[in-house]
Amino acid sequence: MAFISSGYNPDKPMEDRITDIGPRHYSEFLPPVIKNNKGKWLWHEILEPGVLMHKAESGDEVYTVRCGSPRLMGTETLREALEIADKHCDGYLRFTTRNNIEFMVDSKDKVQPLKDDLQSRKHEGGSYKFPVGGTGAGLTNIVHTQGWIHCHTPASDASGTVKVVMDELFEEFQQMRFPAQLRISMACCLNMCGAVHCSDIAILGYHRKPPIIDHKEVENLCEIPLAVAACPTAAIRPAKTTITDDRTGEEKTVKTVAIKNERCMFCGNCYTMCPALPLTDAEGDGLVIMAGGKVSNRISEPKFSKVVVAFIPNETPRWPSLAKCMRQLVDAYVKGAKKYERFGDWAERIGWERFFEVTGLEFTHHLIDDFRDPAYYTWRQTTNFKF
Amino acid sequence: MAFISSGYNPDKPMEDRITDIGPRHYSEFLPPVIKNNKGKWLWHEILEPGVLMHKAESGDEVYTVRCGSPRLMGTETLREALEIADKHCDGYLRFTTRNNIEFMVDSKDKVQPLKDDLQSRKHEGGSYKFPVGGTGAGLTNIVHTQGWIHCHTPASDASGTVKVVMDELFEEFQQMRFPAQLRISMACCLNMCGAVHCSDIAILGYHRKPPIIDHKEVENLCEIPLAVAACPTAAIRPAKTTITDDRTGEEKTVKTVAIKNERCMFCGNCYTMCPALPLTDAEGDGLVIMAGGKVSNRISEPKFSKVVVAFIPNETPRWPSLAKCMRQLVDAYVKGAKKYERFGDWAERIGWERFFEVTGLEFTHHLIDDFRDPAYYTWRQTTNFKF
Amino acid sequence: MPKHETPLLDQLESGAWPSFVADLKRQAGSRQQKQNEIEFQIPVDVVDDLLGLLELSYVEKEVHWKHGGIVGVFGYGGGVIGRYCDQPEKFPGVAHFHTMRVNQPAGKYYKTDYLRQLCDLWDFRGSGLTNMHGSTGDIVLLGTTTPQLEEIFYELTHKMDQDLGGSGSNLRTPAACLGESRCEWACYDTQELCYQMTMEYQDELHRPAFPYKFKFKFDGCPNGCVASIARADMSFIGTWRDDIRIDQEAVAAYVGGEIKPNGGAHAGKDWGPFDIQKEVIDLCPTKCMWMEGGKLNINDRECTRCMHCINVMPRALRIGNDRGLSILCGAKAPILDGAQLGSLLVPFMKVDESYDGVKEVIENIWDWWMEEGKNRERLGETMKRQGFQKLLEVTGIDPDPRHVSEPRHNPYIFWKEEEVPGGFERDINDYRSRHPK
Amino acid sequence: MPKHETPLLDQLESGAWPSFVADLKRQAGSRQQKQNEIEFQIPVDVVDDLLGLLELSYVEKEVHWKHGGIVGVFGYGGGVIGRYCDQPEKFPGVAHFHTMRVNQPAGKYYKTDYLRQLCDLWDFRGSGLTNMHGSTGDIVLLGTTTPQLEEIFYELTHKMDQDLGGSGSNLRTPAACLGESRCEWACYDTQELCYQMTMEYQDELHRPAFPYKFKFKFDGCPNGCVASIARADMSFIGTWRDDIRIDQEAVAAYVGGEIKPNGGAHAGKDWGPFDIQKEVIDLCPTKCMWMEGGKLNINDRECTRCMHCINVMPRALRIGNDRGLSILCGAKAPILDGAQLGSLLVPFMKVDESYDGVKEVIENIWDWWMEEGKNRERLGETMKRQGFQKLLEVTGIDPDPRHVSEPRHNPYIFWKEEEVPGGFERDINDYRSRHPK
Repeated sequence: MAFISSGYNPDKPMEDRITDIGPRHYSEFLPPVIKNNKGKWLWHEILEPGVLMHKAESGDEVYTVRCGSPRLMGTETLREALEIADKHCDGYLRFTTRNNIEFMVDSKDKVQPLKDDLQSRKHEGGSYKFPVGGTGAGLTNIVHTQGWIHCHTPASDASGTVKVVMDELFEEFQQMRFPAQLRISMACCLNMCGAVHCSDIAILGYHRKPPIIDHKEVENLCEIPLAVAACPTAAIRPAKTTITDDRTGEEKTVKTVAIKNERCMFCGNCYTMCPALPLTDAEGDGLVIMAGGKVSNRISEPKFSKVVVAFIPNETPRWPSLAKCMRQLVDAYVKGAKKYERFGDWAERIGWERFFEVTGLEFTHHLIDDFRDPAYYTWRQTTNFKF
Repeated sequence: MAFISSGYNPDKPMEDRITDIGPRHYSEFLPPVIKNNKGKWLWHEILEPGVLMHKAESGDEVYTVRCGSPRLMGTETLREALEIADKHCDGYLRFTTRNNIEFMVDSKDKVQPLKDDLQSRKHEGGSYKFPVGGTGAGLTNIVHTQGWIHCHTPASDASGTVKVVMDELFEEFQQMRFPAQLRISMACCLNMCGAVHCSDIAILGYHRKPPIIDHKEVENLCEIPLAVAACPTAAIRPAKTTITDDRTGEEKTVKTVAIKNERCMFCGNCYTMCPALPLTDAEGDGLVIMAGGKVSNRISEPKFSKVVVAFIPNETPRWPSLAKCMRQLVDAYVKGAKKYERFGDWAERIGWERFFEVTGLEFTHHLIDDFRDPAYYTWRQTTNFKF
Repeated sequence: MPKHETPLLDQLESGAWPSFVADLKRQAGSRQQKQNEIEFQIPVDVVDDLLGLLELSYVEKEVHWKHGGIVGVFGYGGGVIGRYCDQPEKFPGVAHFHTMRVNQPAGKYYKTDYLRQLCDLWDFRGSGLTNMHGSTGDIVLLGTTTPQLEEIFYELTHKMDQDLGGSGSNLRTPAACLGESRCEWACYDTQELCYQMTMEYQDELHRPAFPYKFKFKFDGCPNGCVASIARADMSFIGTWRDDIRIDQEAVAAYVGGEIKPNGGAHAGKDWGPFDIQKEVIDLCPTKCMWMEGGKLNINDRECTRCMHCINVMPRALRIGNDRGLSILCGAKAPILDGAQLGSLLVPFMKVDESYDGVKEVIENIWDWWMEEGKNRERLGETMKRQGFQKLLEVTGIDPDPRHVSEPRHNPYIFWKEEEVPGGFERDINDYRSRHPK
Repeated sequence: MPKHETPLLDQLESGAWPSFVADLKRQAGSRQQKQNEIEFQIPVDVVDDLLGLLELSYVEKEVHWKHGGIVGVFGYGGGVIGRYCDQPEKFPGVAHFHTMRVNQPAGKYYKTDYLRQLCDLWDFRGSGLTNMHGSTGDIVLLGTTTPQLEEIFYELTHKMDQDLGGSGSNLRTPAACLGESRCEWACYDTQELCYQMTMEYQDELHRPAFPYKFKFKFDGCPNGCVASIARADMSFIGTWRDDIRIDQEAVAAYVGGEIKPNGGAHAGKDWGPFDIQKEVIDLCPTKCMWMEGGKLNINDRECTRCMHCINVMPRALRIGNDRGLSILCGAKAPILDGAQLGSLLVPFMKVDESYDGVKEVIENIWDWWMEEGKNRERLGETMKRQGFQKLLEVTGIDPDPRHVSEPRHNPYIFWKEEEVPGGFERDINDYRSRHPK
């Protein structure tokens, strides 16, 4: 393949350079019915799973058909979505924060053909390309991170785990029979690019072994003081050790670090600062399940998800234990929660002792907080409990 | 005065020595009606303020008349109480955890004479000796510590502040017109012998100046490492300084400590370990008011009192600002709370923004938690607030 | 004629509440009066000087007591608090002013002859001033001199069959609510357990061997009248695990206004007619109650035994029959590391007469805390520093969701090497065989 | 015929949910197919090799990407994430596999011609793989080589009038909910404020000058659809301070069952007839609503605007007219010091077209954080370390009970010397004149 220049001249990088122009202004991309009624919407209704109608003061209506996407999408699939938008929506579409695609039309009669078109498109293996759903008191798309596809610190795959969970719960994406919306999120390590810590259910990639120290490389690849400072539990200290030089065979003393394994909680922050401290390990890595968080201020205040399963191994390719656990969580919630009750509000109402009973999950010592001073506030300081 | 021996022989301390015999067994002291019905009580009723009736399965009834005491009591007053017990109660009486005295009789007709007798007794200055009250949805006695009477670390007086507050609210001790019981407690320093941190209202003696370092004495009076270790904020470090010897006038270098004033939060723990670091100061010392705590598990869980007034000066002898503040707190509570609602439950229901409005107290930066990691959990992480 | 002018303190004689100043003056006067009758073993004017010293504090707004020196009785490390005045020349009567703690009988019931004997002893060998009682629970005898300490102890033990309480880094004098003696809600015999544990651990109470103070308190029910959950290193709080006993006739009587709610506690104000829905059912924290056909129903399985309904209708609702106690650990005041409420360790335990179950928990905790606790570290602080898991480990108690108000929200789990397949030791060359640099 | 066998990944092609494996294979096939049409500027088999590499991870259960080196476009310190495979011999197509972040338009609306242009560019100069969108909000272009970075940037800016987003210790690409464009609950124009702040702080977005990453997110109302309160260092959340507008006829229609509650969100299950008492009034967290004479009443003064009633009855209840926003600070994920939700700093602020009020708060916070923040310390951590008081001080905002969920329960107040009469310096000799040793 021959290099084809865009016009950029590497010898004169500043020539014609355009910088700091920011994004395109959103108003260029608003469908006319949206643009005309901006700030003048009266109310909305979900007509059926995946289909919303918004009513404007002007009397205008916009119908939105929402469908799922795997987030990781090639241009082929994206172009197919664009075709659909051209065919049905005058060339407009939008994406949601949770990686759904929304196709909007300005009259009701355009909804069914659009919906039929979307639902009809499938990959060869049988999966939908654009499943309609993700609205109301149901399951919407799982937000997630990169996982083994593109990240250097993941403890699990993101796309794979999400696919498995969405397959398991797929019906719920196209239904609205939950007590309230259920937001599942997946992050492939504690860095949580996806900030999953306030989700109804969070799936979190998670290491369980302290870093391997690549003594030969620490000095070359890392600033040792930064690696030491990176540890939130002060488990790392500077050290020296003797290694055998690969080429010469000679013994030499090198600067490196030492790690107190019993103080390590596997956050991987040292690895972020120092590539000579890899954590990944087939047996050590896996998933934590957290539950009961939310970001909305509705009825109760936003809250963090709590760790309810300390470890699920990376059972590639279809993570059956993960799928089973998600099913247990969702079934218990659907069975027990009241209308409008979010997952965490339900768990708190019935009490965590009841939560572990009805979900069938095991309560282990790992679930008791022991991280710093605030841990105390999660212990039970009352005699009020259920037998 | 001549020394009169008890029989103890200081030269032979082990001779006839009796140790580790513990307290007298409580059963020796139970009035017959109590002893006979122990573990067989059916129910109770407060007949009027200060008077309780307990009904036993046997049909027996015991009538209790409760009255206040200043806790600090001479044998003269105590003997007067014993006389009353002999006269009305067959020689039995008891004390409550909150320093009330309880006189019990076994039939209803004995109540009124007992009550009249108690109420009739006054000190020359006009104060009651045995005011009847302290029951039900009213104010009961204030538990407190020693203060200037007997403690070496107090930041205020206990007996005096309590007297002033009980005078201000005296009517409520003899009434039951509060939404729920109101437990006020007083501790004369942060050591809180009285553990006031879970009271409806807590009055807390409180220093505001770092210790004075008596360089001449540190080395003599203190183990410097213990003083250093005593500081919860690591504000103290070992140091050396030059002093002039009182007798010889010579300069000499002594071991002492240095204190980072900006890290000191005046807890006085160093003084407890090292008498050469006194904190007490007329302008610095005073009171903190905390509110909204409780120990009962009823309806809501036990909870800590919160700091609602950062400082009230030691206005001896009658602390008018303290009395005014207590009045504001109690009036707002009585006006706003629902039946059965404890002080803290009320404050939480209306919201702290409303609490400061209806009490007329000022919200200052001192009331925002900044002590260690858990402080974060007391900031407001929601958009749910009242204007 | 008082020895010292006390114009500030005098202002505390007025007002309705019992005046401690009036009390002190009465006591001072009585000592002056009786000085020819009684051969007082400490200065006659001890109380006068106390008033003078206190007046000085009211003027200067500063305390005038020095750090106590180490005083006590032979063989004991607790029970006496040394106290010295920093103005002994001006106030010689309180130059020494030590406190003695006398271990109160559980429930604080007394016969007058016992207390009169104590008064006689204390008038004779001390200031005559007392606290009935101190915060921890003891009878506090306030103010005597060093030479009197052994004498008082001798008389207490020989004549009154009565021991001192605890102070310092000891087990502190245990205290109990009045329990079964006069309360229908006591779920176990608090007085007896308090007495038994006090006797069992006399050595710990009198001879400091702990990192810091340690408190037991015994509450008969979750109302917590002795405040154990706020201030005891180990709180024993009564509870039950079967059903609340309902007397439907009495329920009807409450509903019909025949019985005053809450034992008459709200009688001083007109709160309107009793509304069982509003005042009981709607306030139930677990919403496990409802009325049906004029009858009150409780789903006891969902009840957390907060006591509200029972408190409101004591004649209709009674605690269950299968009773026992919960054990909570670690409560303490703010010094040093911040305040703690007790954390639930044992959700339920039956109390049998051997007390073996209770003692096992206590001793396992002590073994650990005495080994691991730092100087002046309360149990709660050791728990915070080493983690609740450690407390479970040393007591052999299985983790249970009842141990938490909520599971951890941070995923920072400290896995142990033996829990992770393959362990923690890995070979960098093996790793590099799959992941070249 | 695929380049690599992927038996494990193949198992992810079945199932109803859109298969990313199917998508990758489709993309791989398309590149093979079009290699004669398009002069791909990065390896044709980039996606094949990605599949092969991912299969290896599925077999070994370990990641095969190395730490990214520092790559980027001239003059920018963000927008590109370097990524290299640790098995470049086996999978040369992904030896380089850098990501580019393209700053999405606010609200994520698009015209197809724009996206098609982007597809063309990315097919030509990259892998053709995207995330629509990344977690922060950007369009993520996944996988290209170092030589292509400047070319892509040149084409983006010159042909598409489109800039890159942020990464590293920069302002990260701001994101907004769709706001007024299609939501009746937007209390301010989230898209416009997002755009304006993005433009105002282009320098901060592209040139790292911060201790660590910094995120703005703009939510139109307390429902928080863009989750700002959980993940933005500064969250701008719409609210109002006057009364909820009530249409009593519509209330009656809800009560009468003519309109489905909650916008029809619960239509998939029979929850029984709508009960306004149970579903709205009883669930109100402040209990400030009641029915009277068939009309719904709200004591708006006690309302905390949680949105529940409005969510349930969007045709009857509408947000107030006096609108603005709250600002919360410090939200972040667990790394490093534990997760935080945003803490309320500005309860209410009107949004005017100068945006001066918003900018003043932002810049005061940045000035402080850039001065005091440690390396890799998020704003929330600096707040925790220096205290909320410090945040008030640097922003000149008065303390307000709305800043706390509750006042401190520890009495450990750090008084400043200037707040205490007489200051901190005292003379020991003066002290000893009152308190002899």
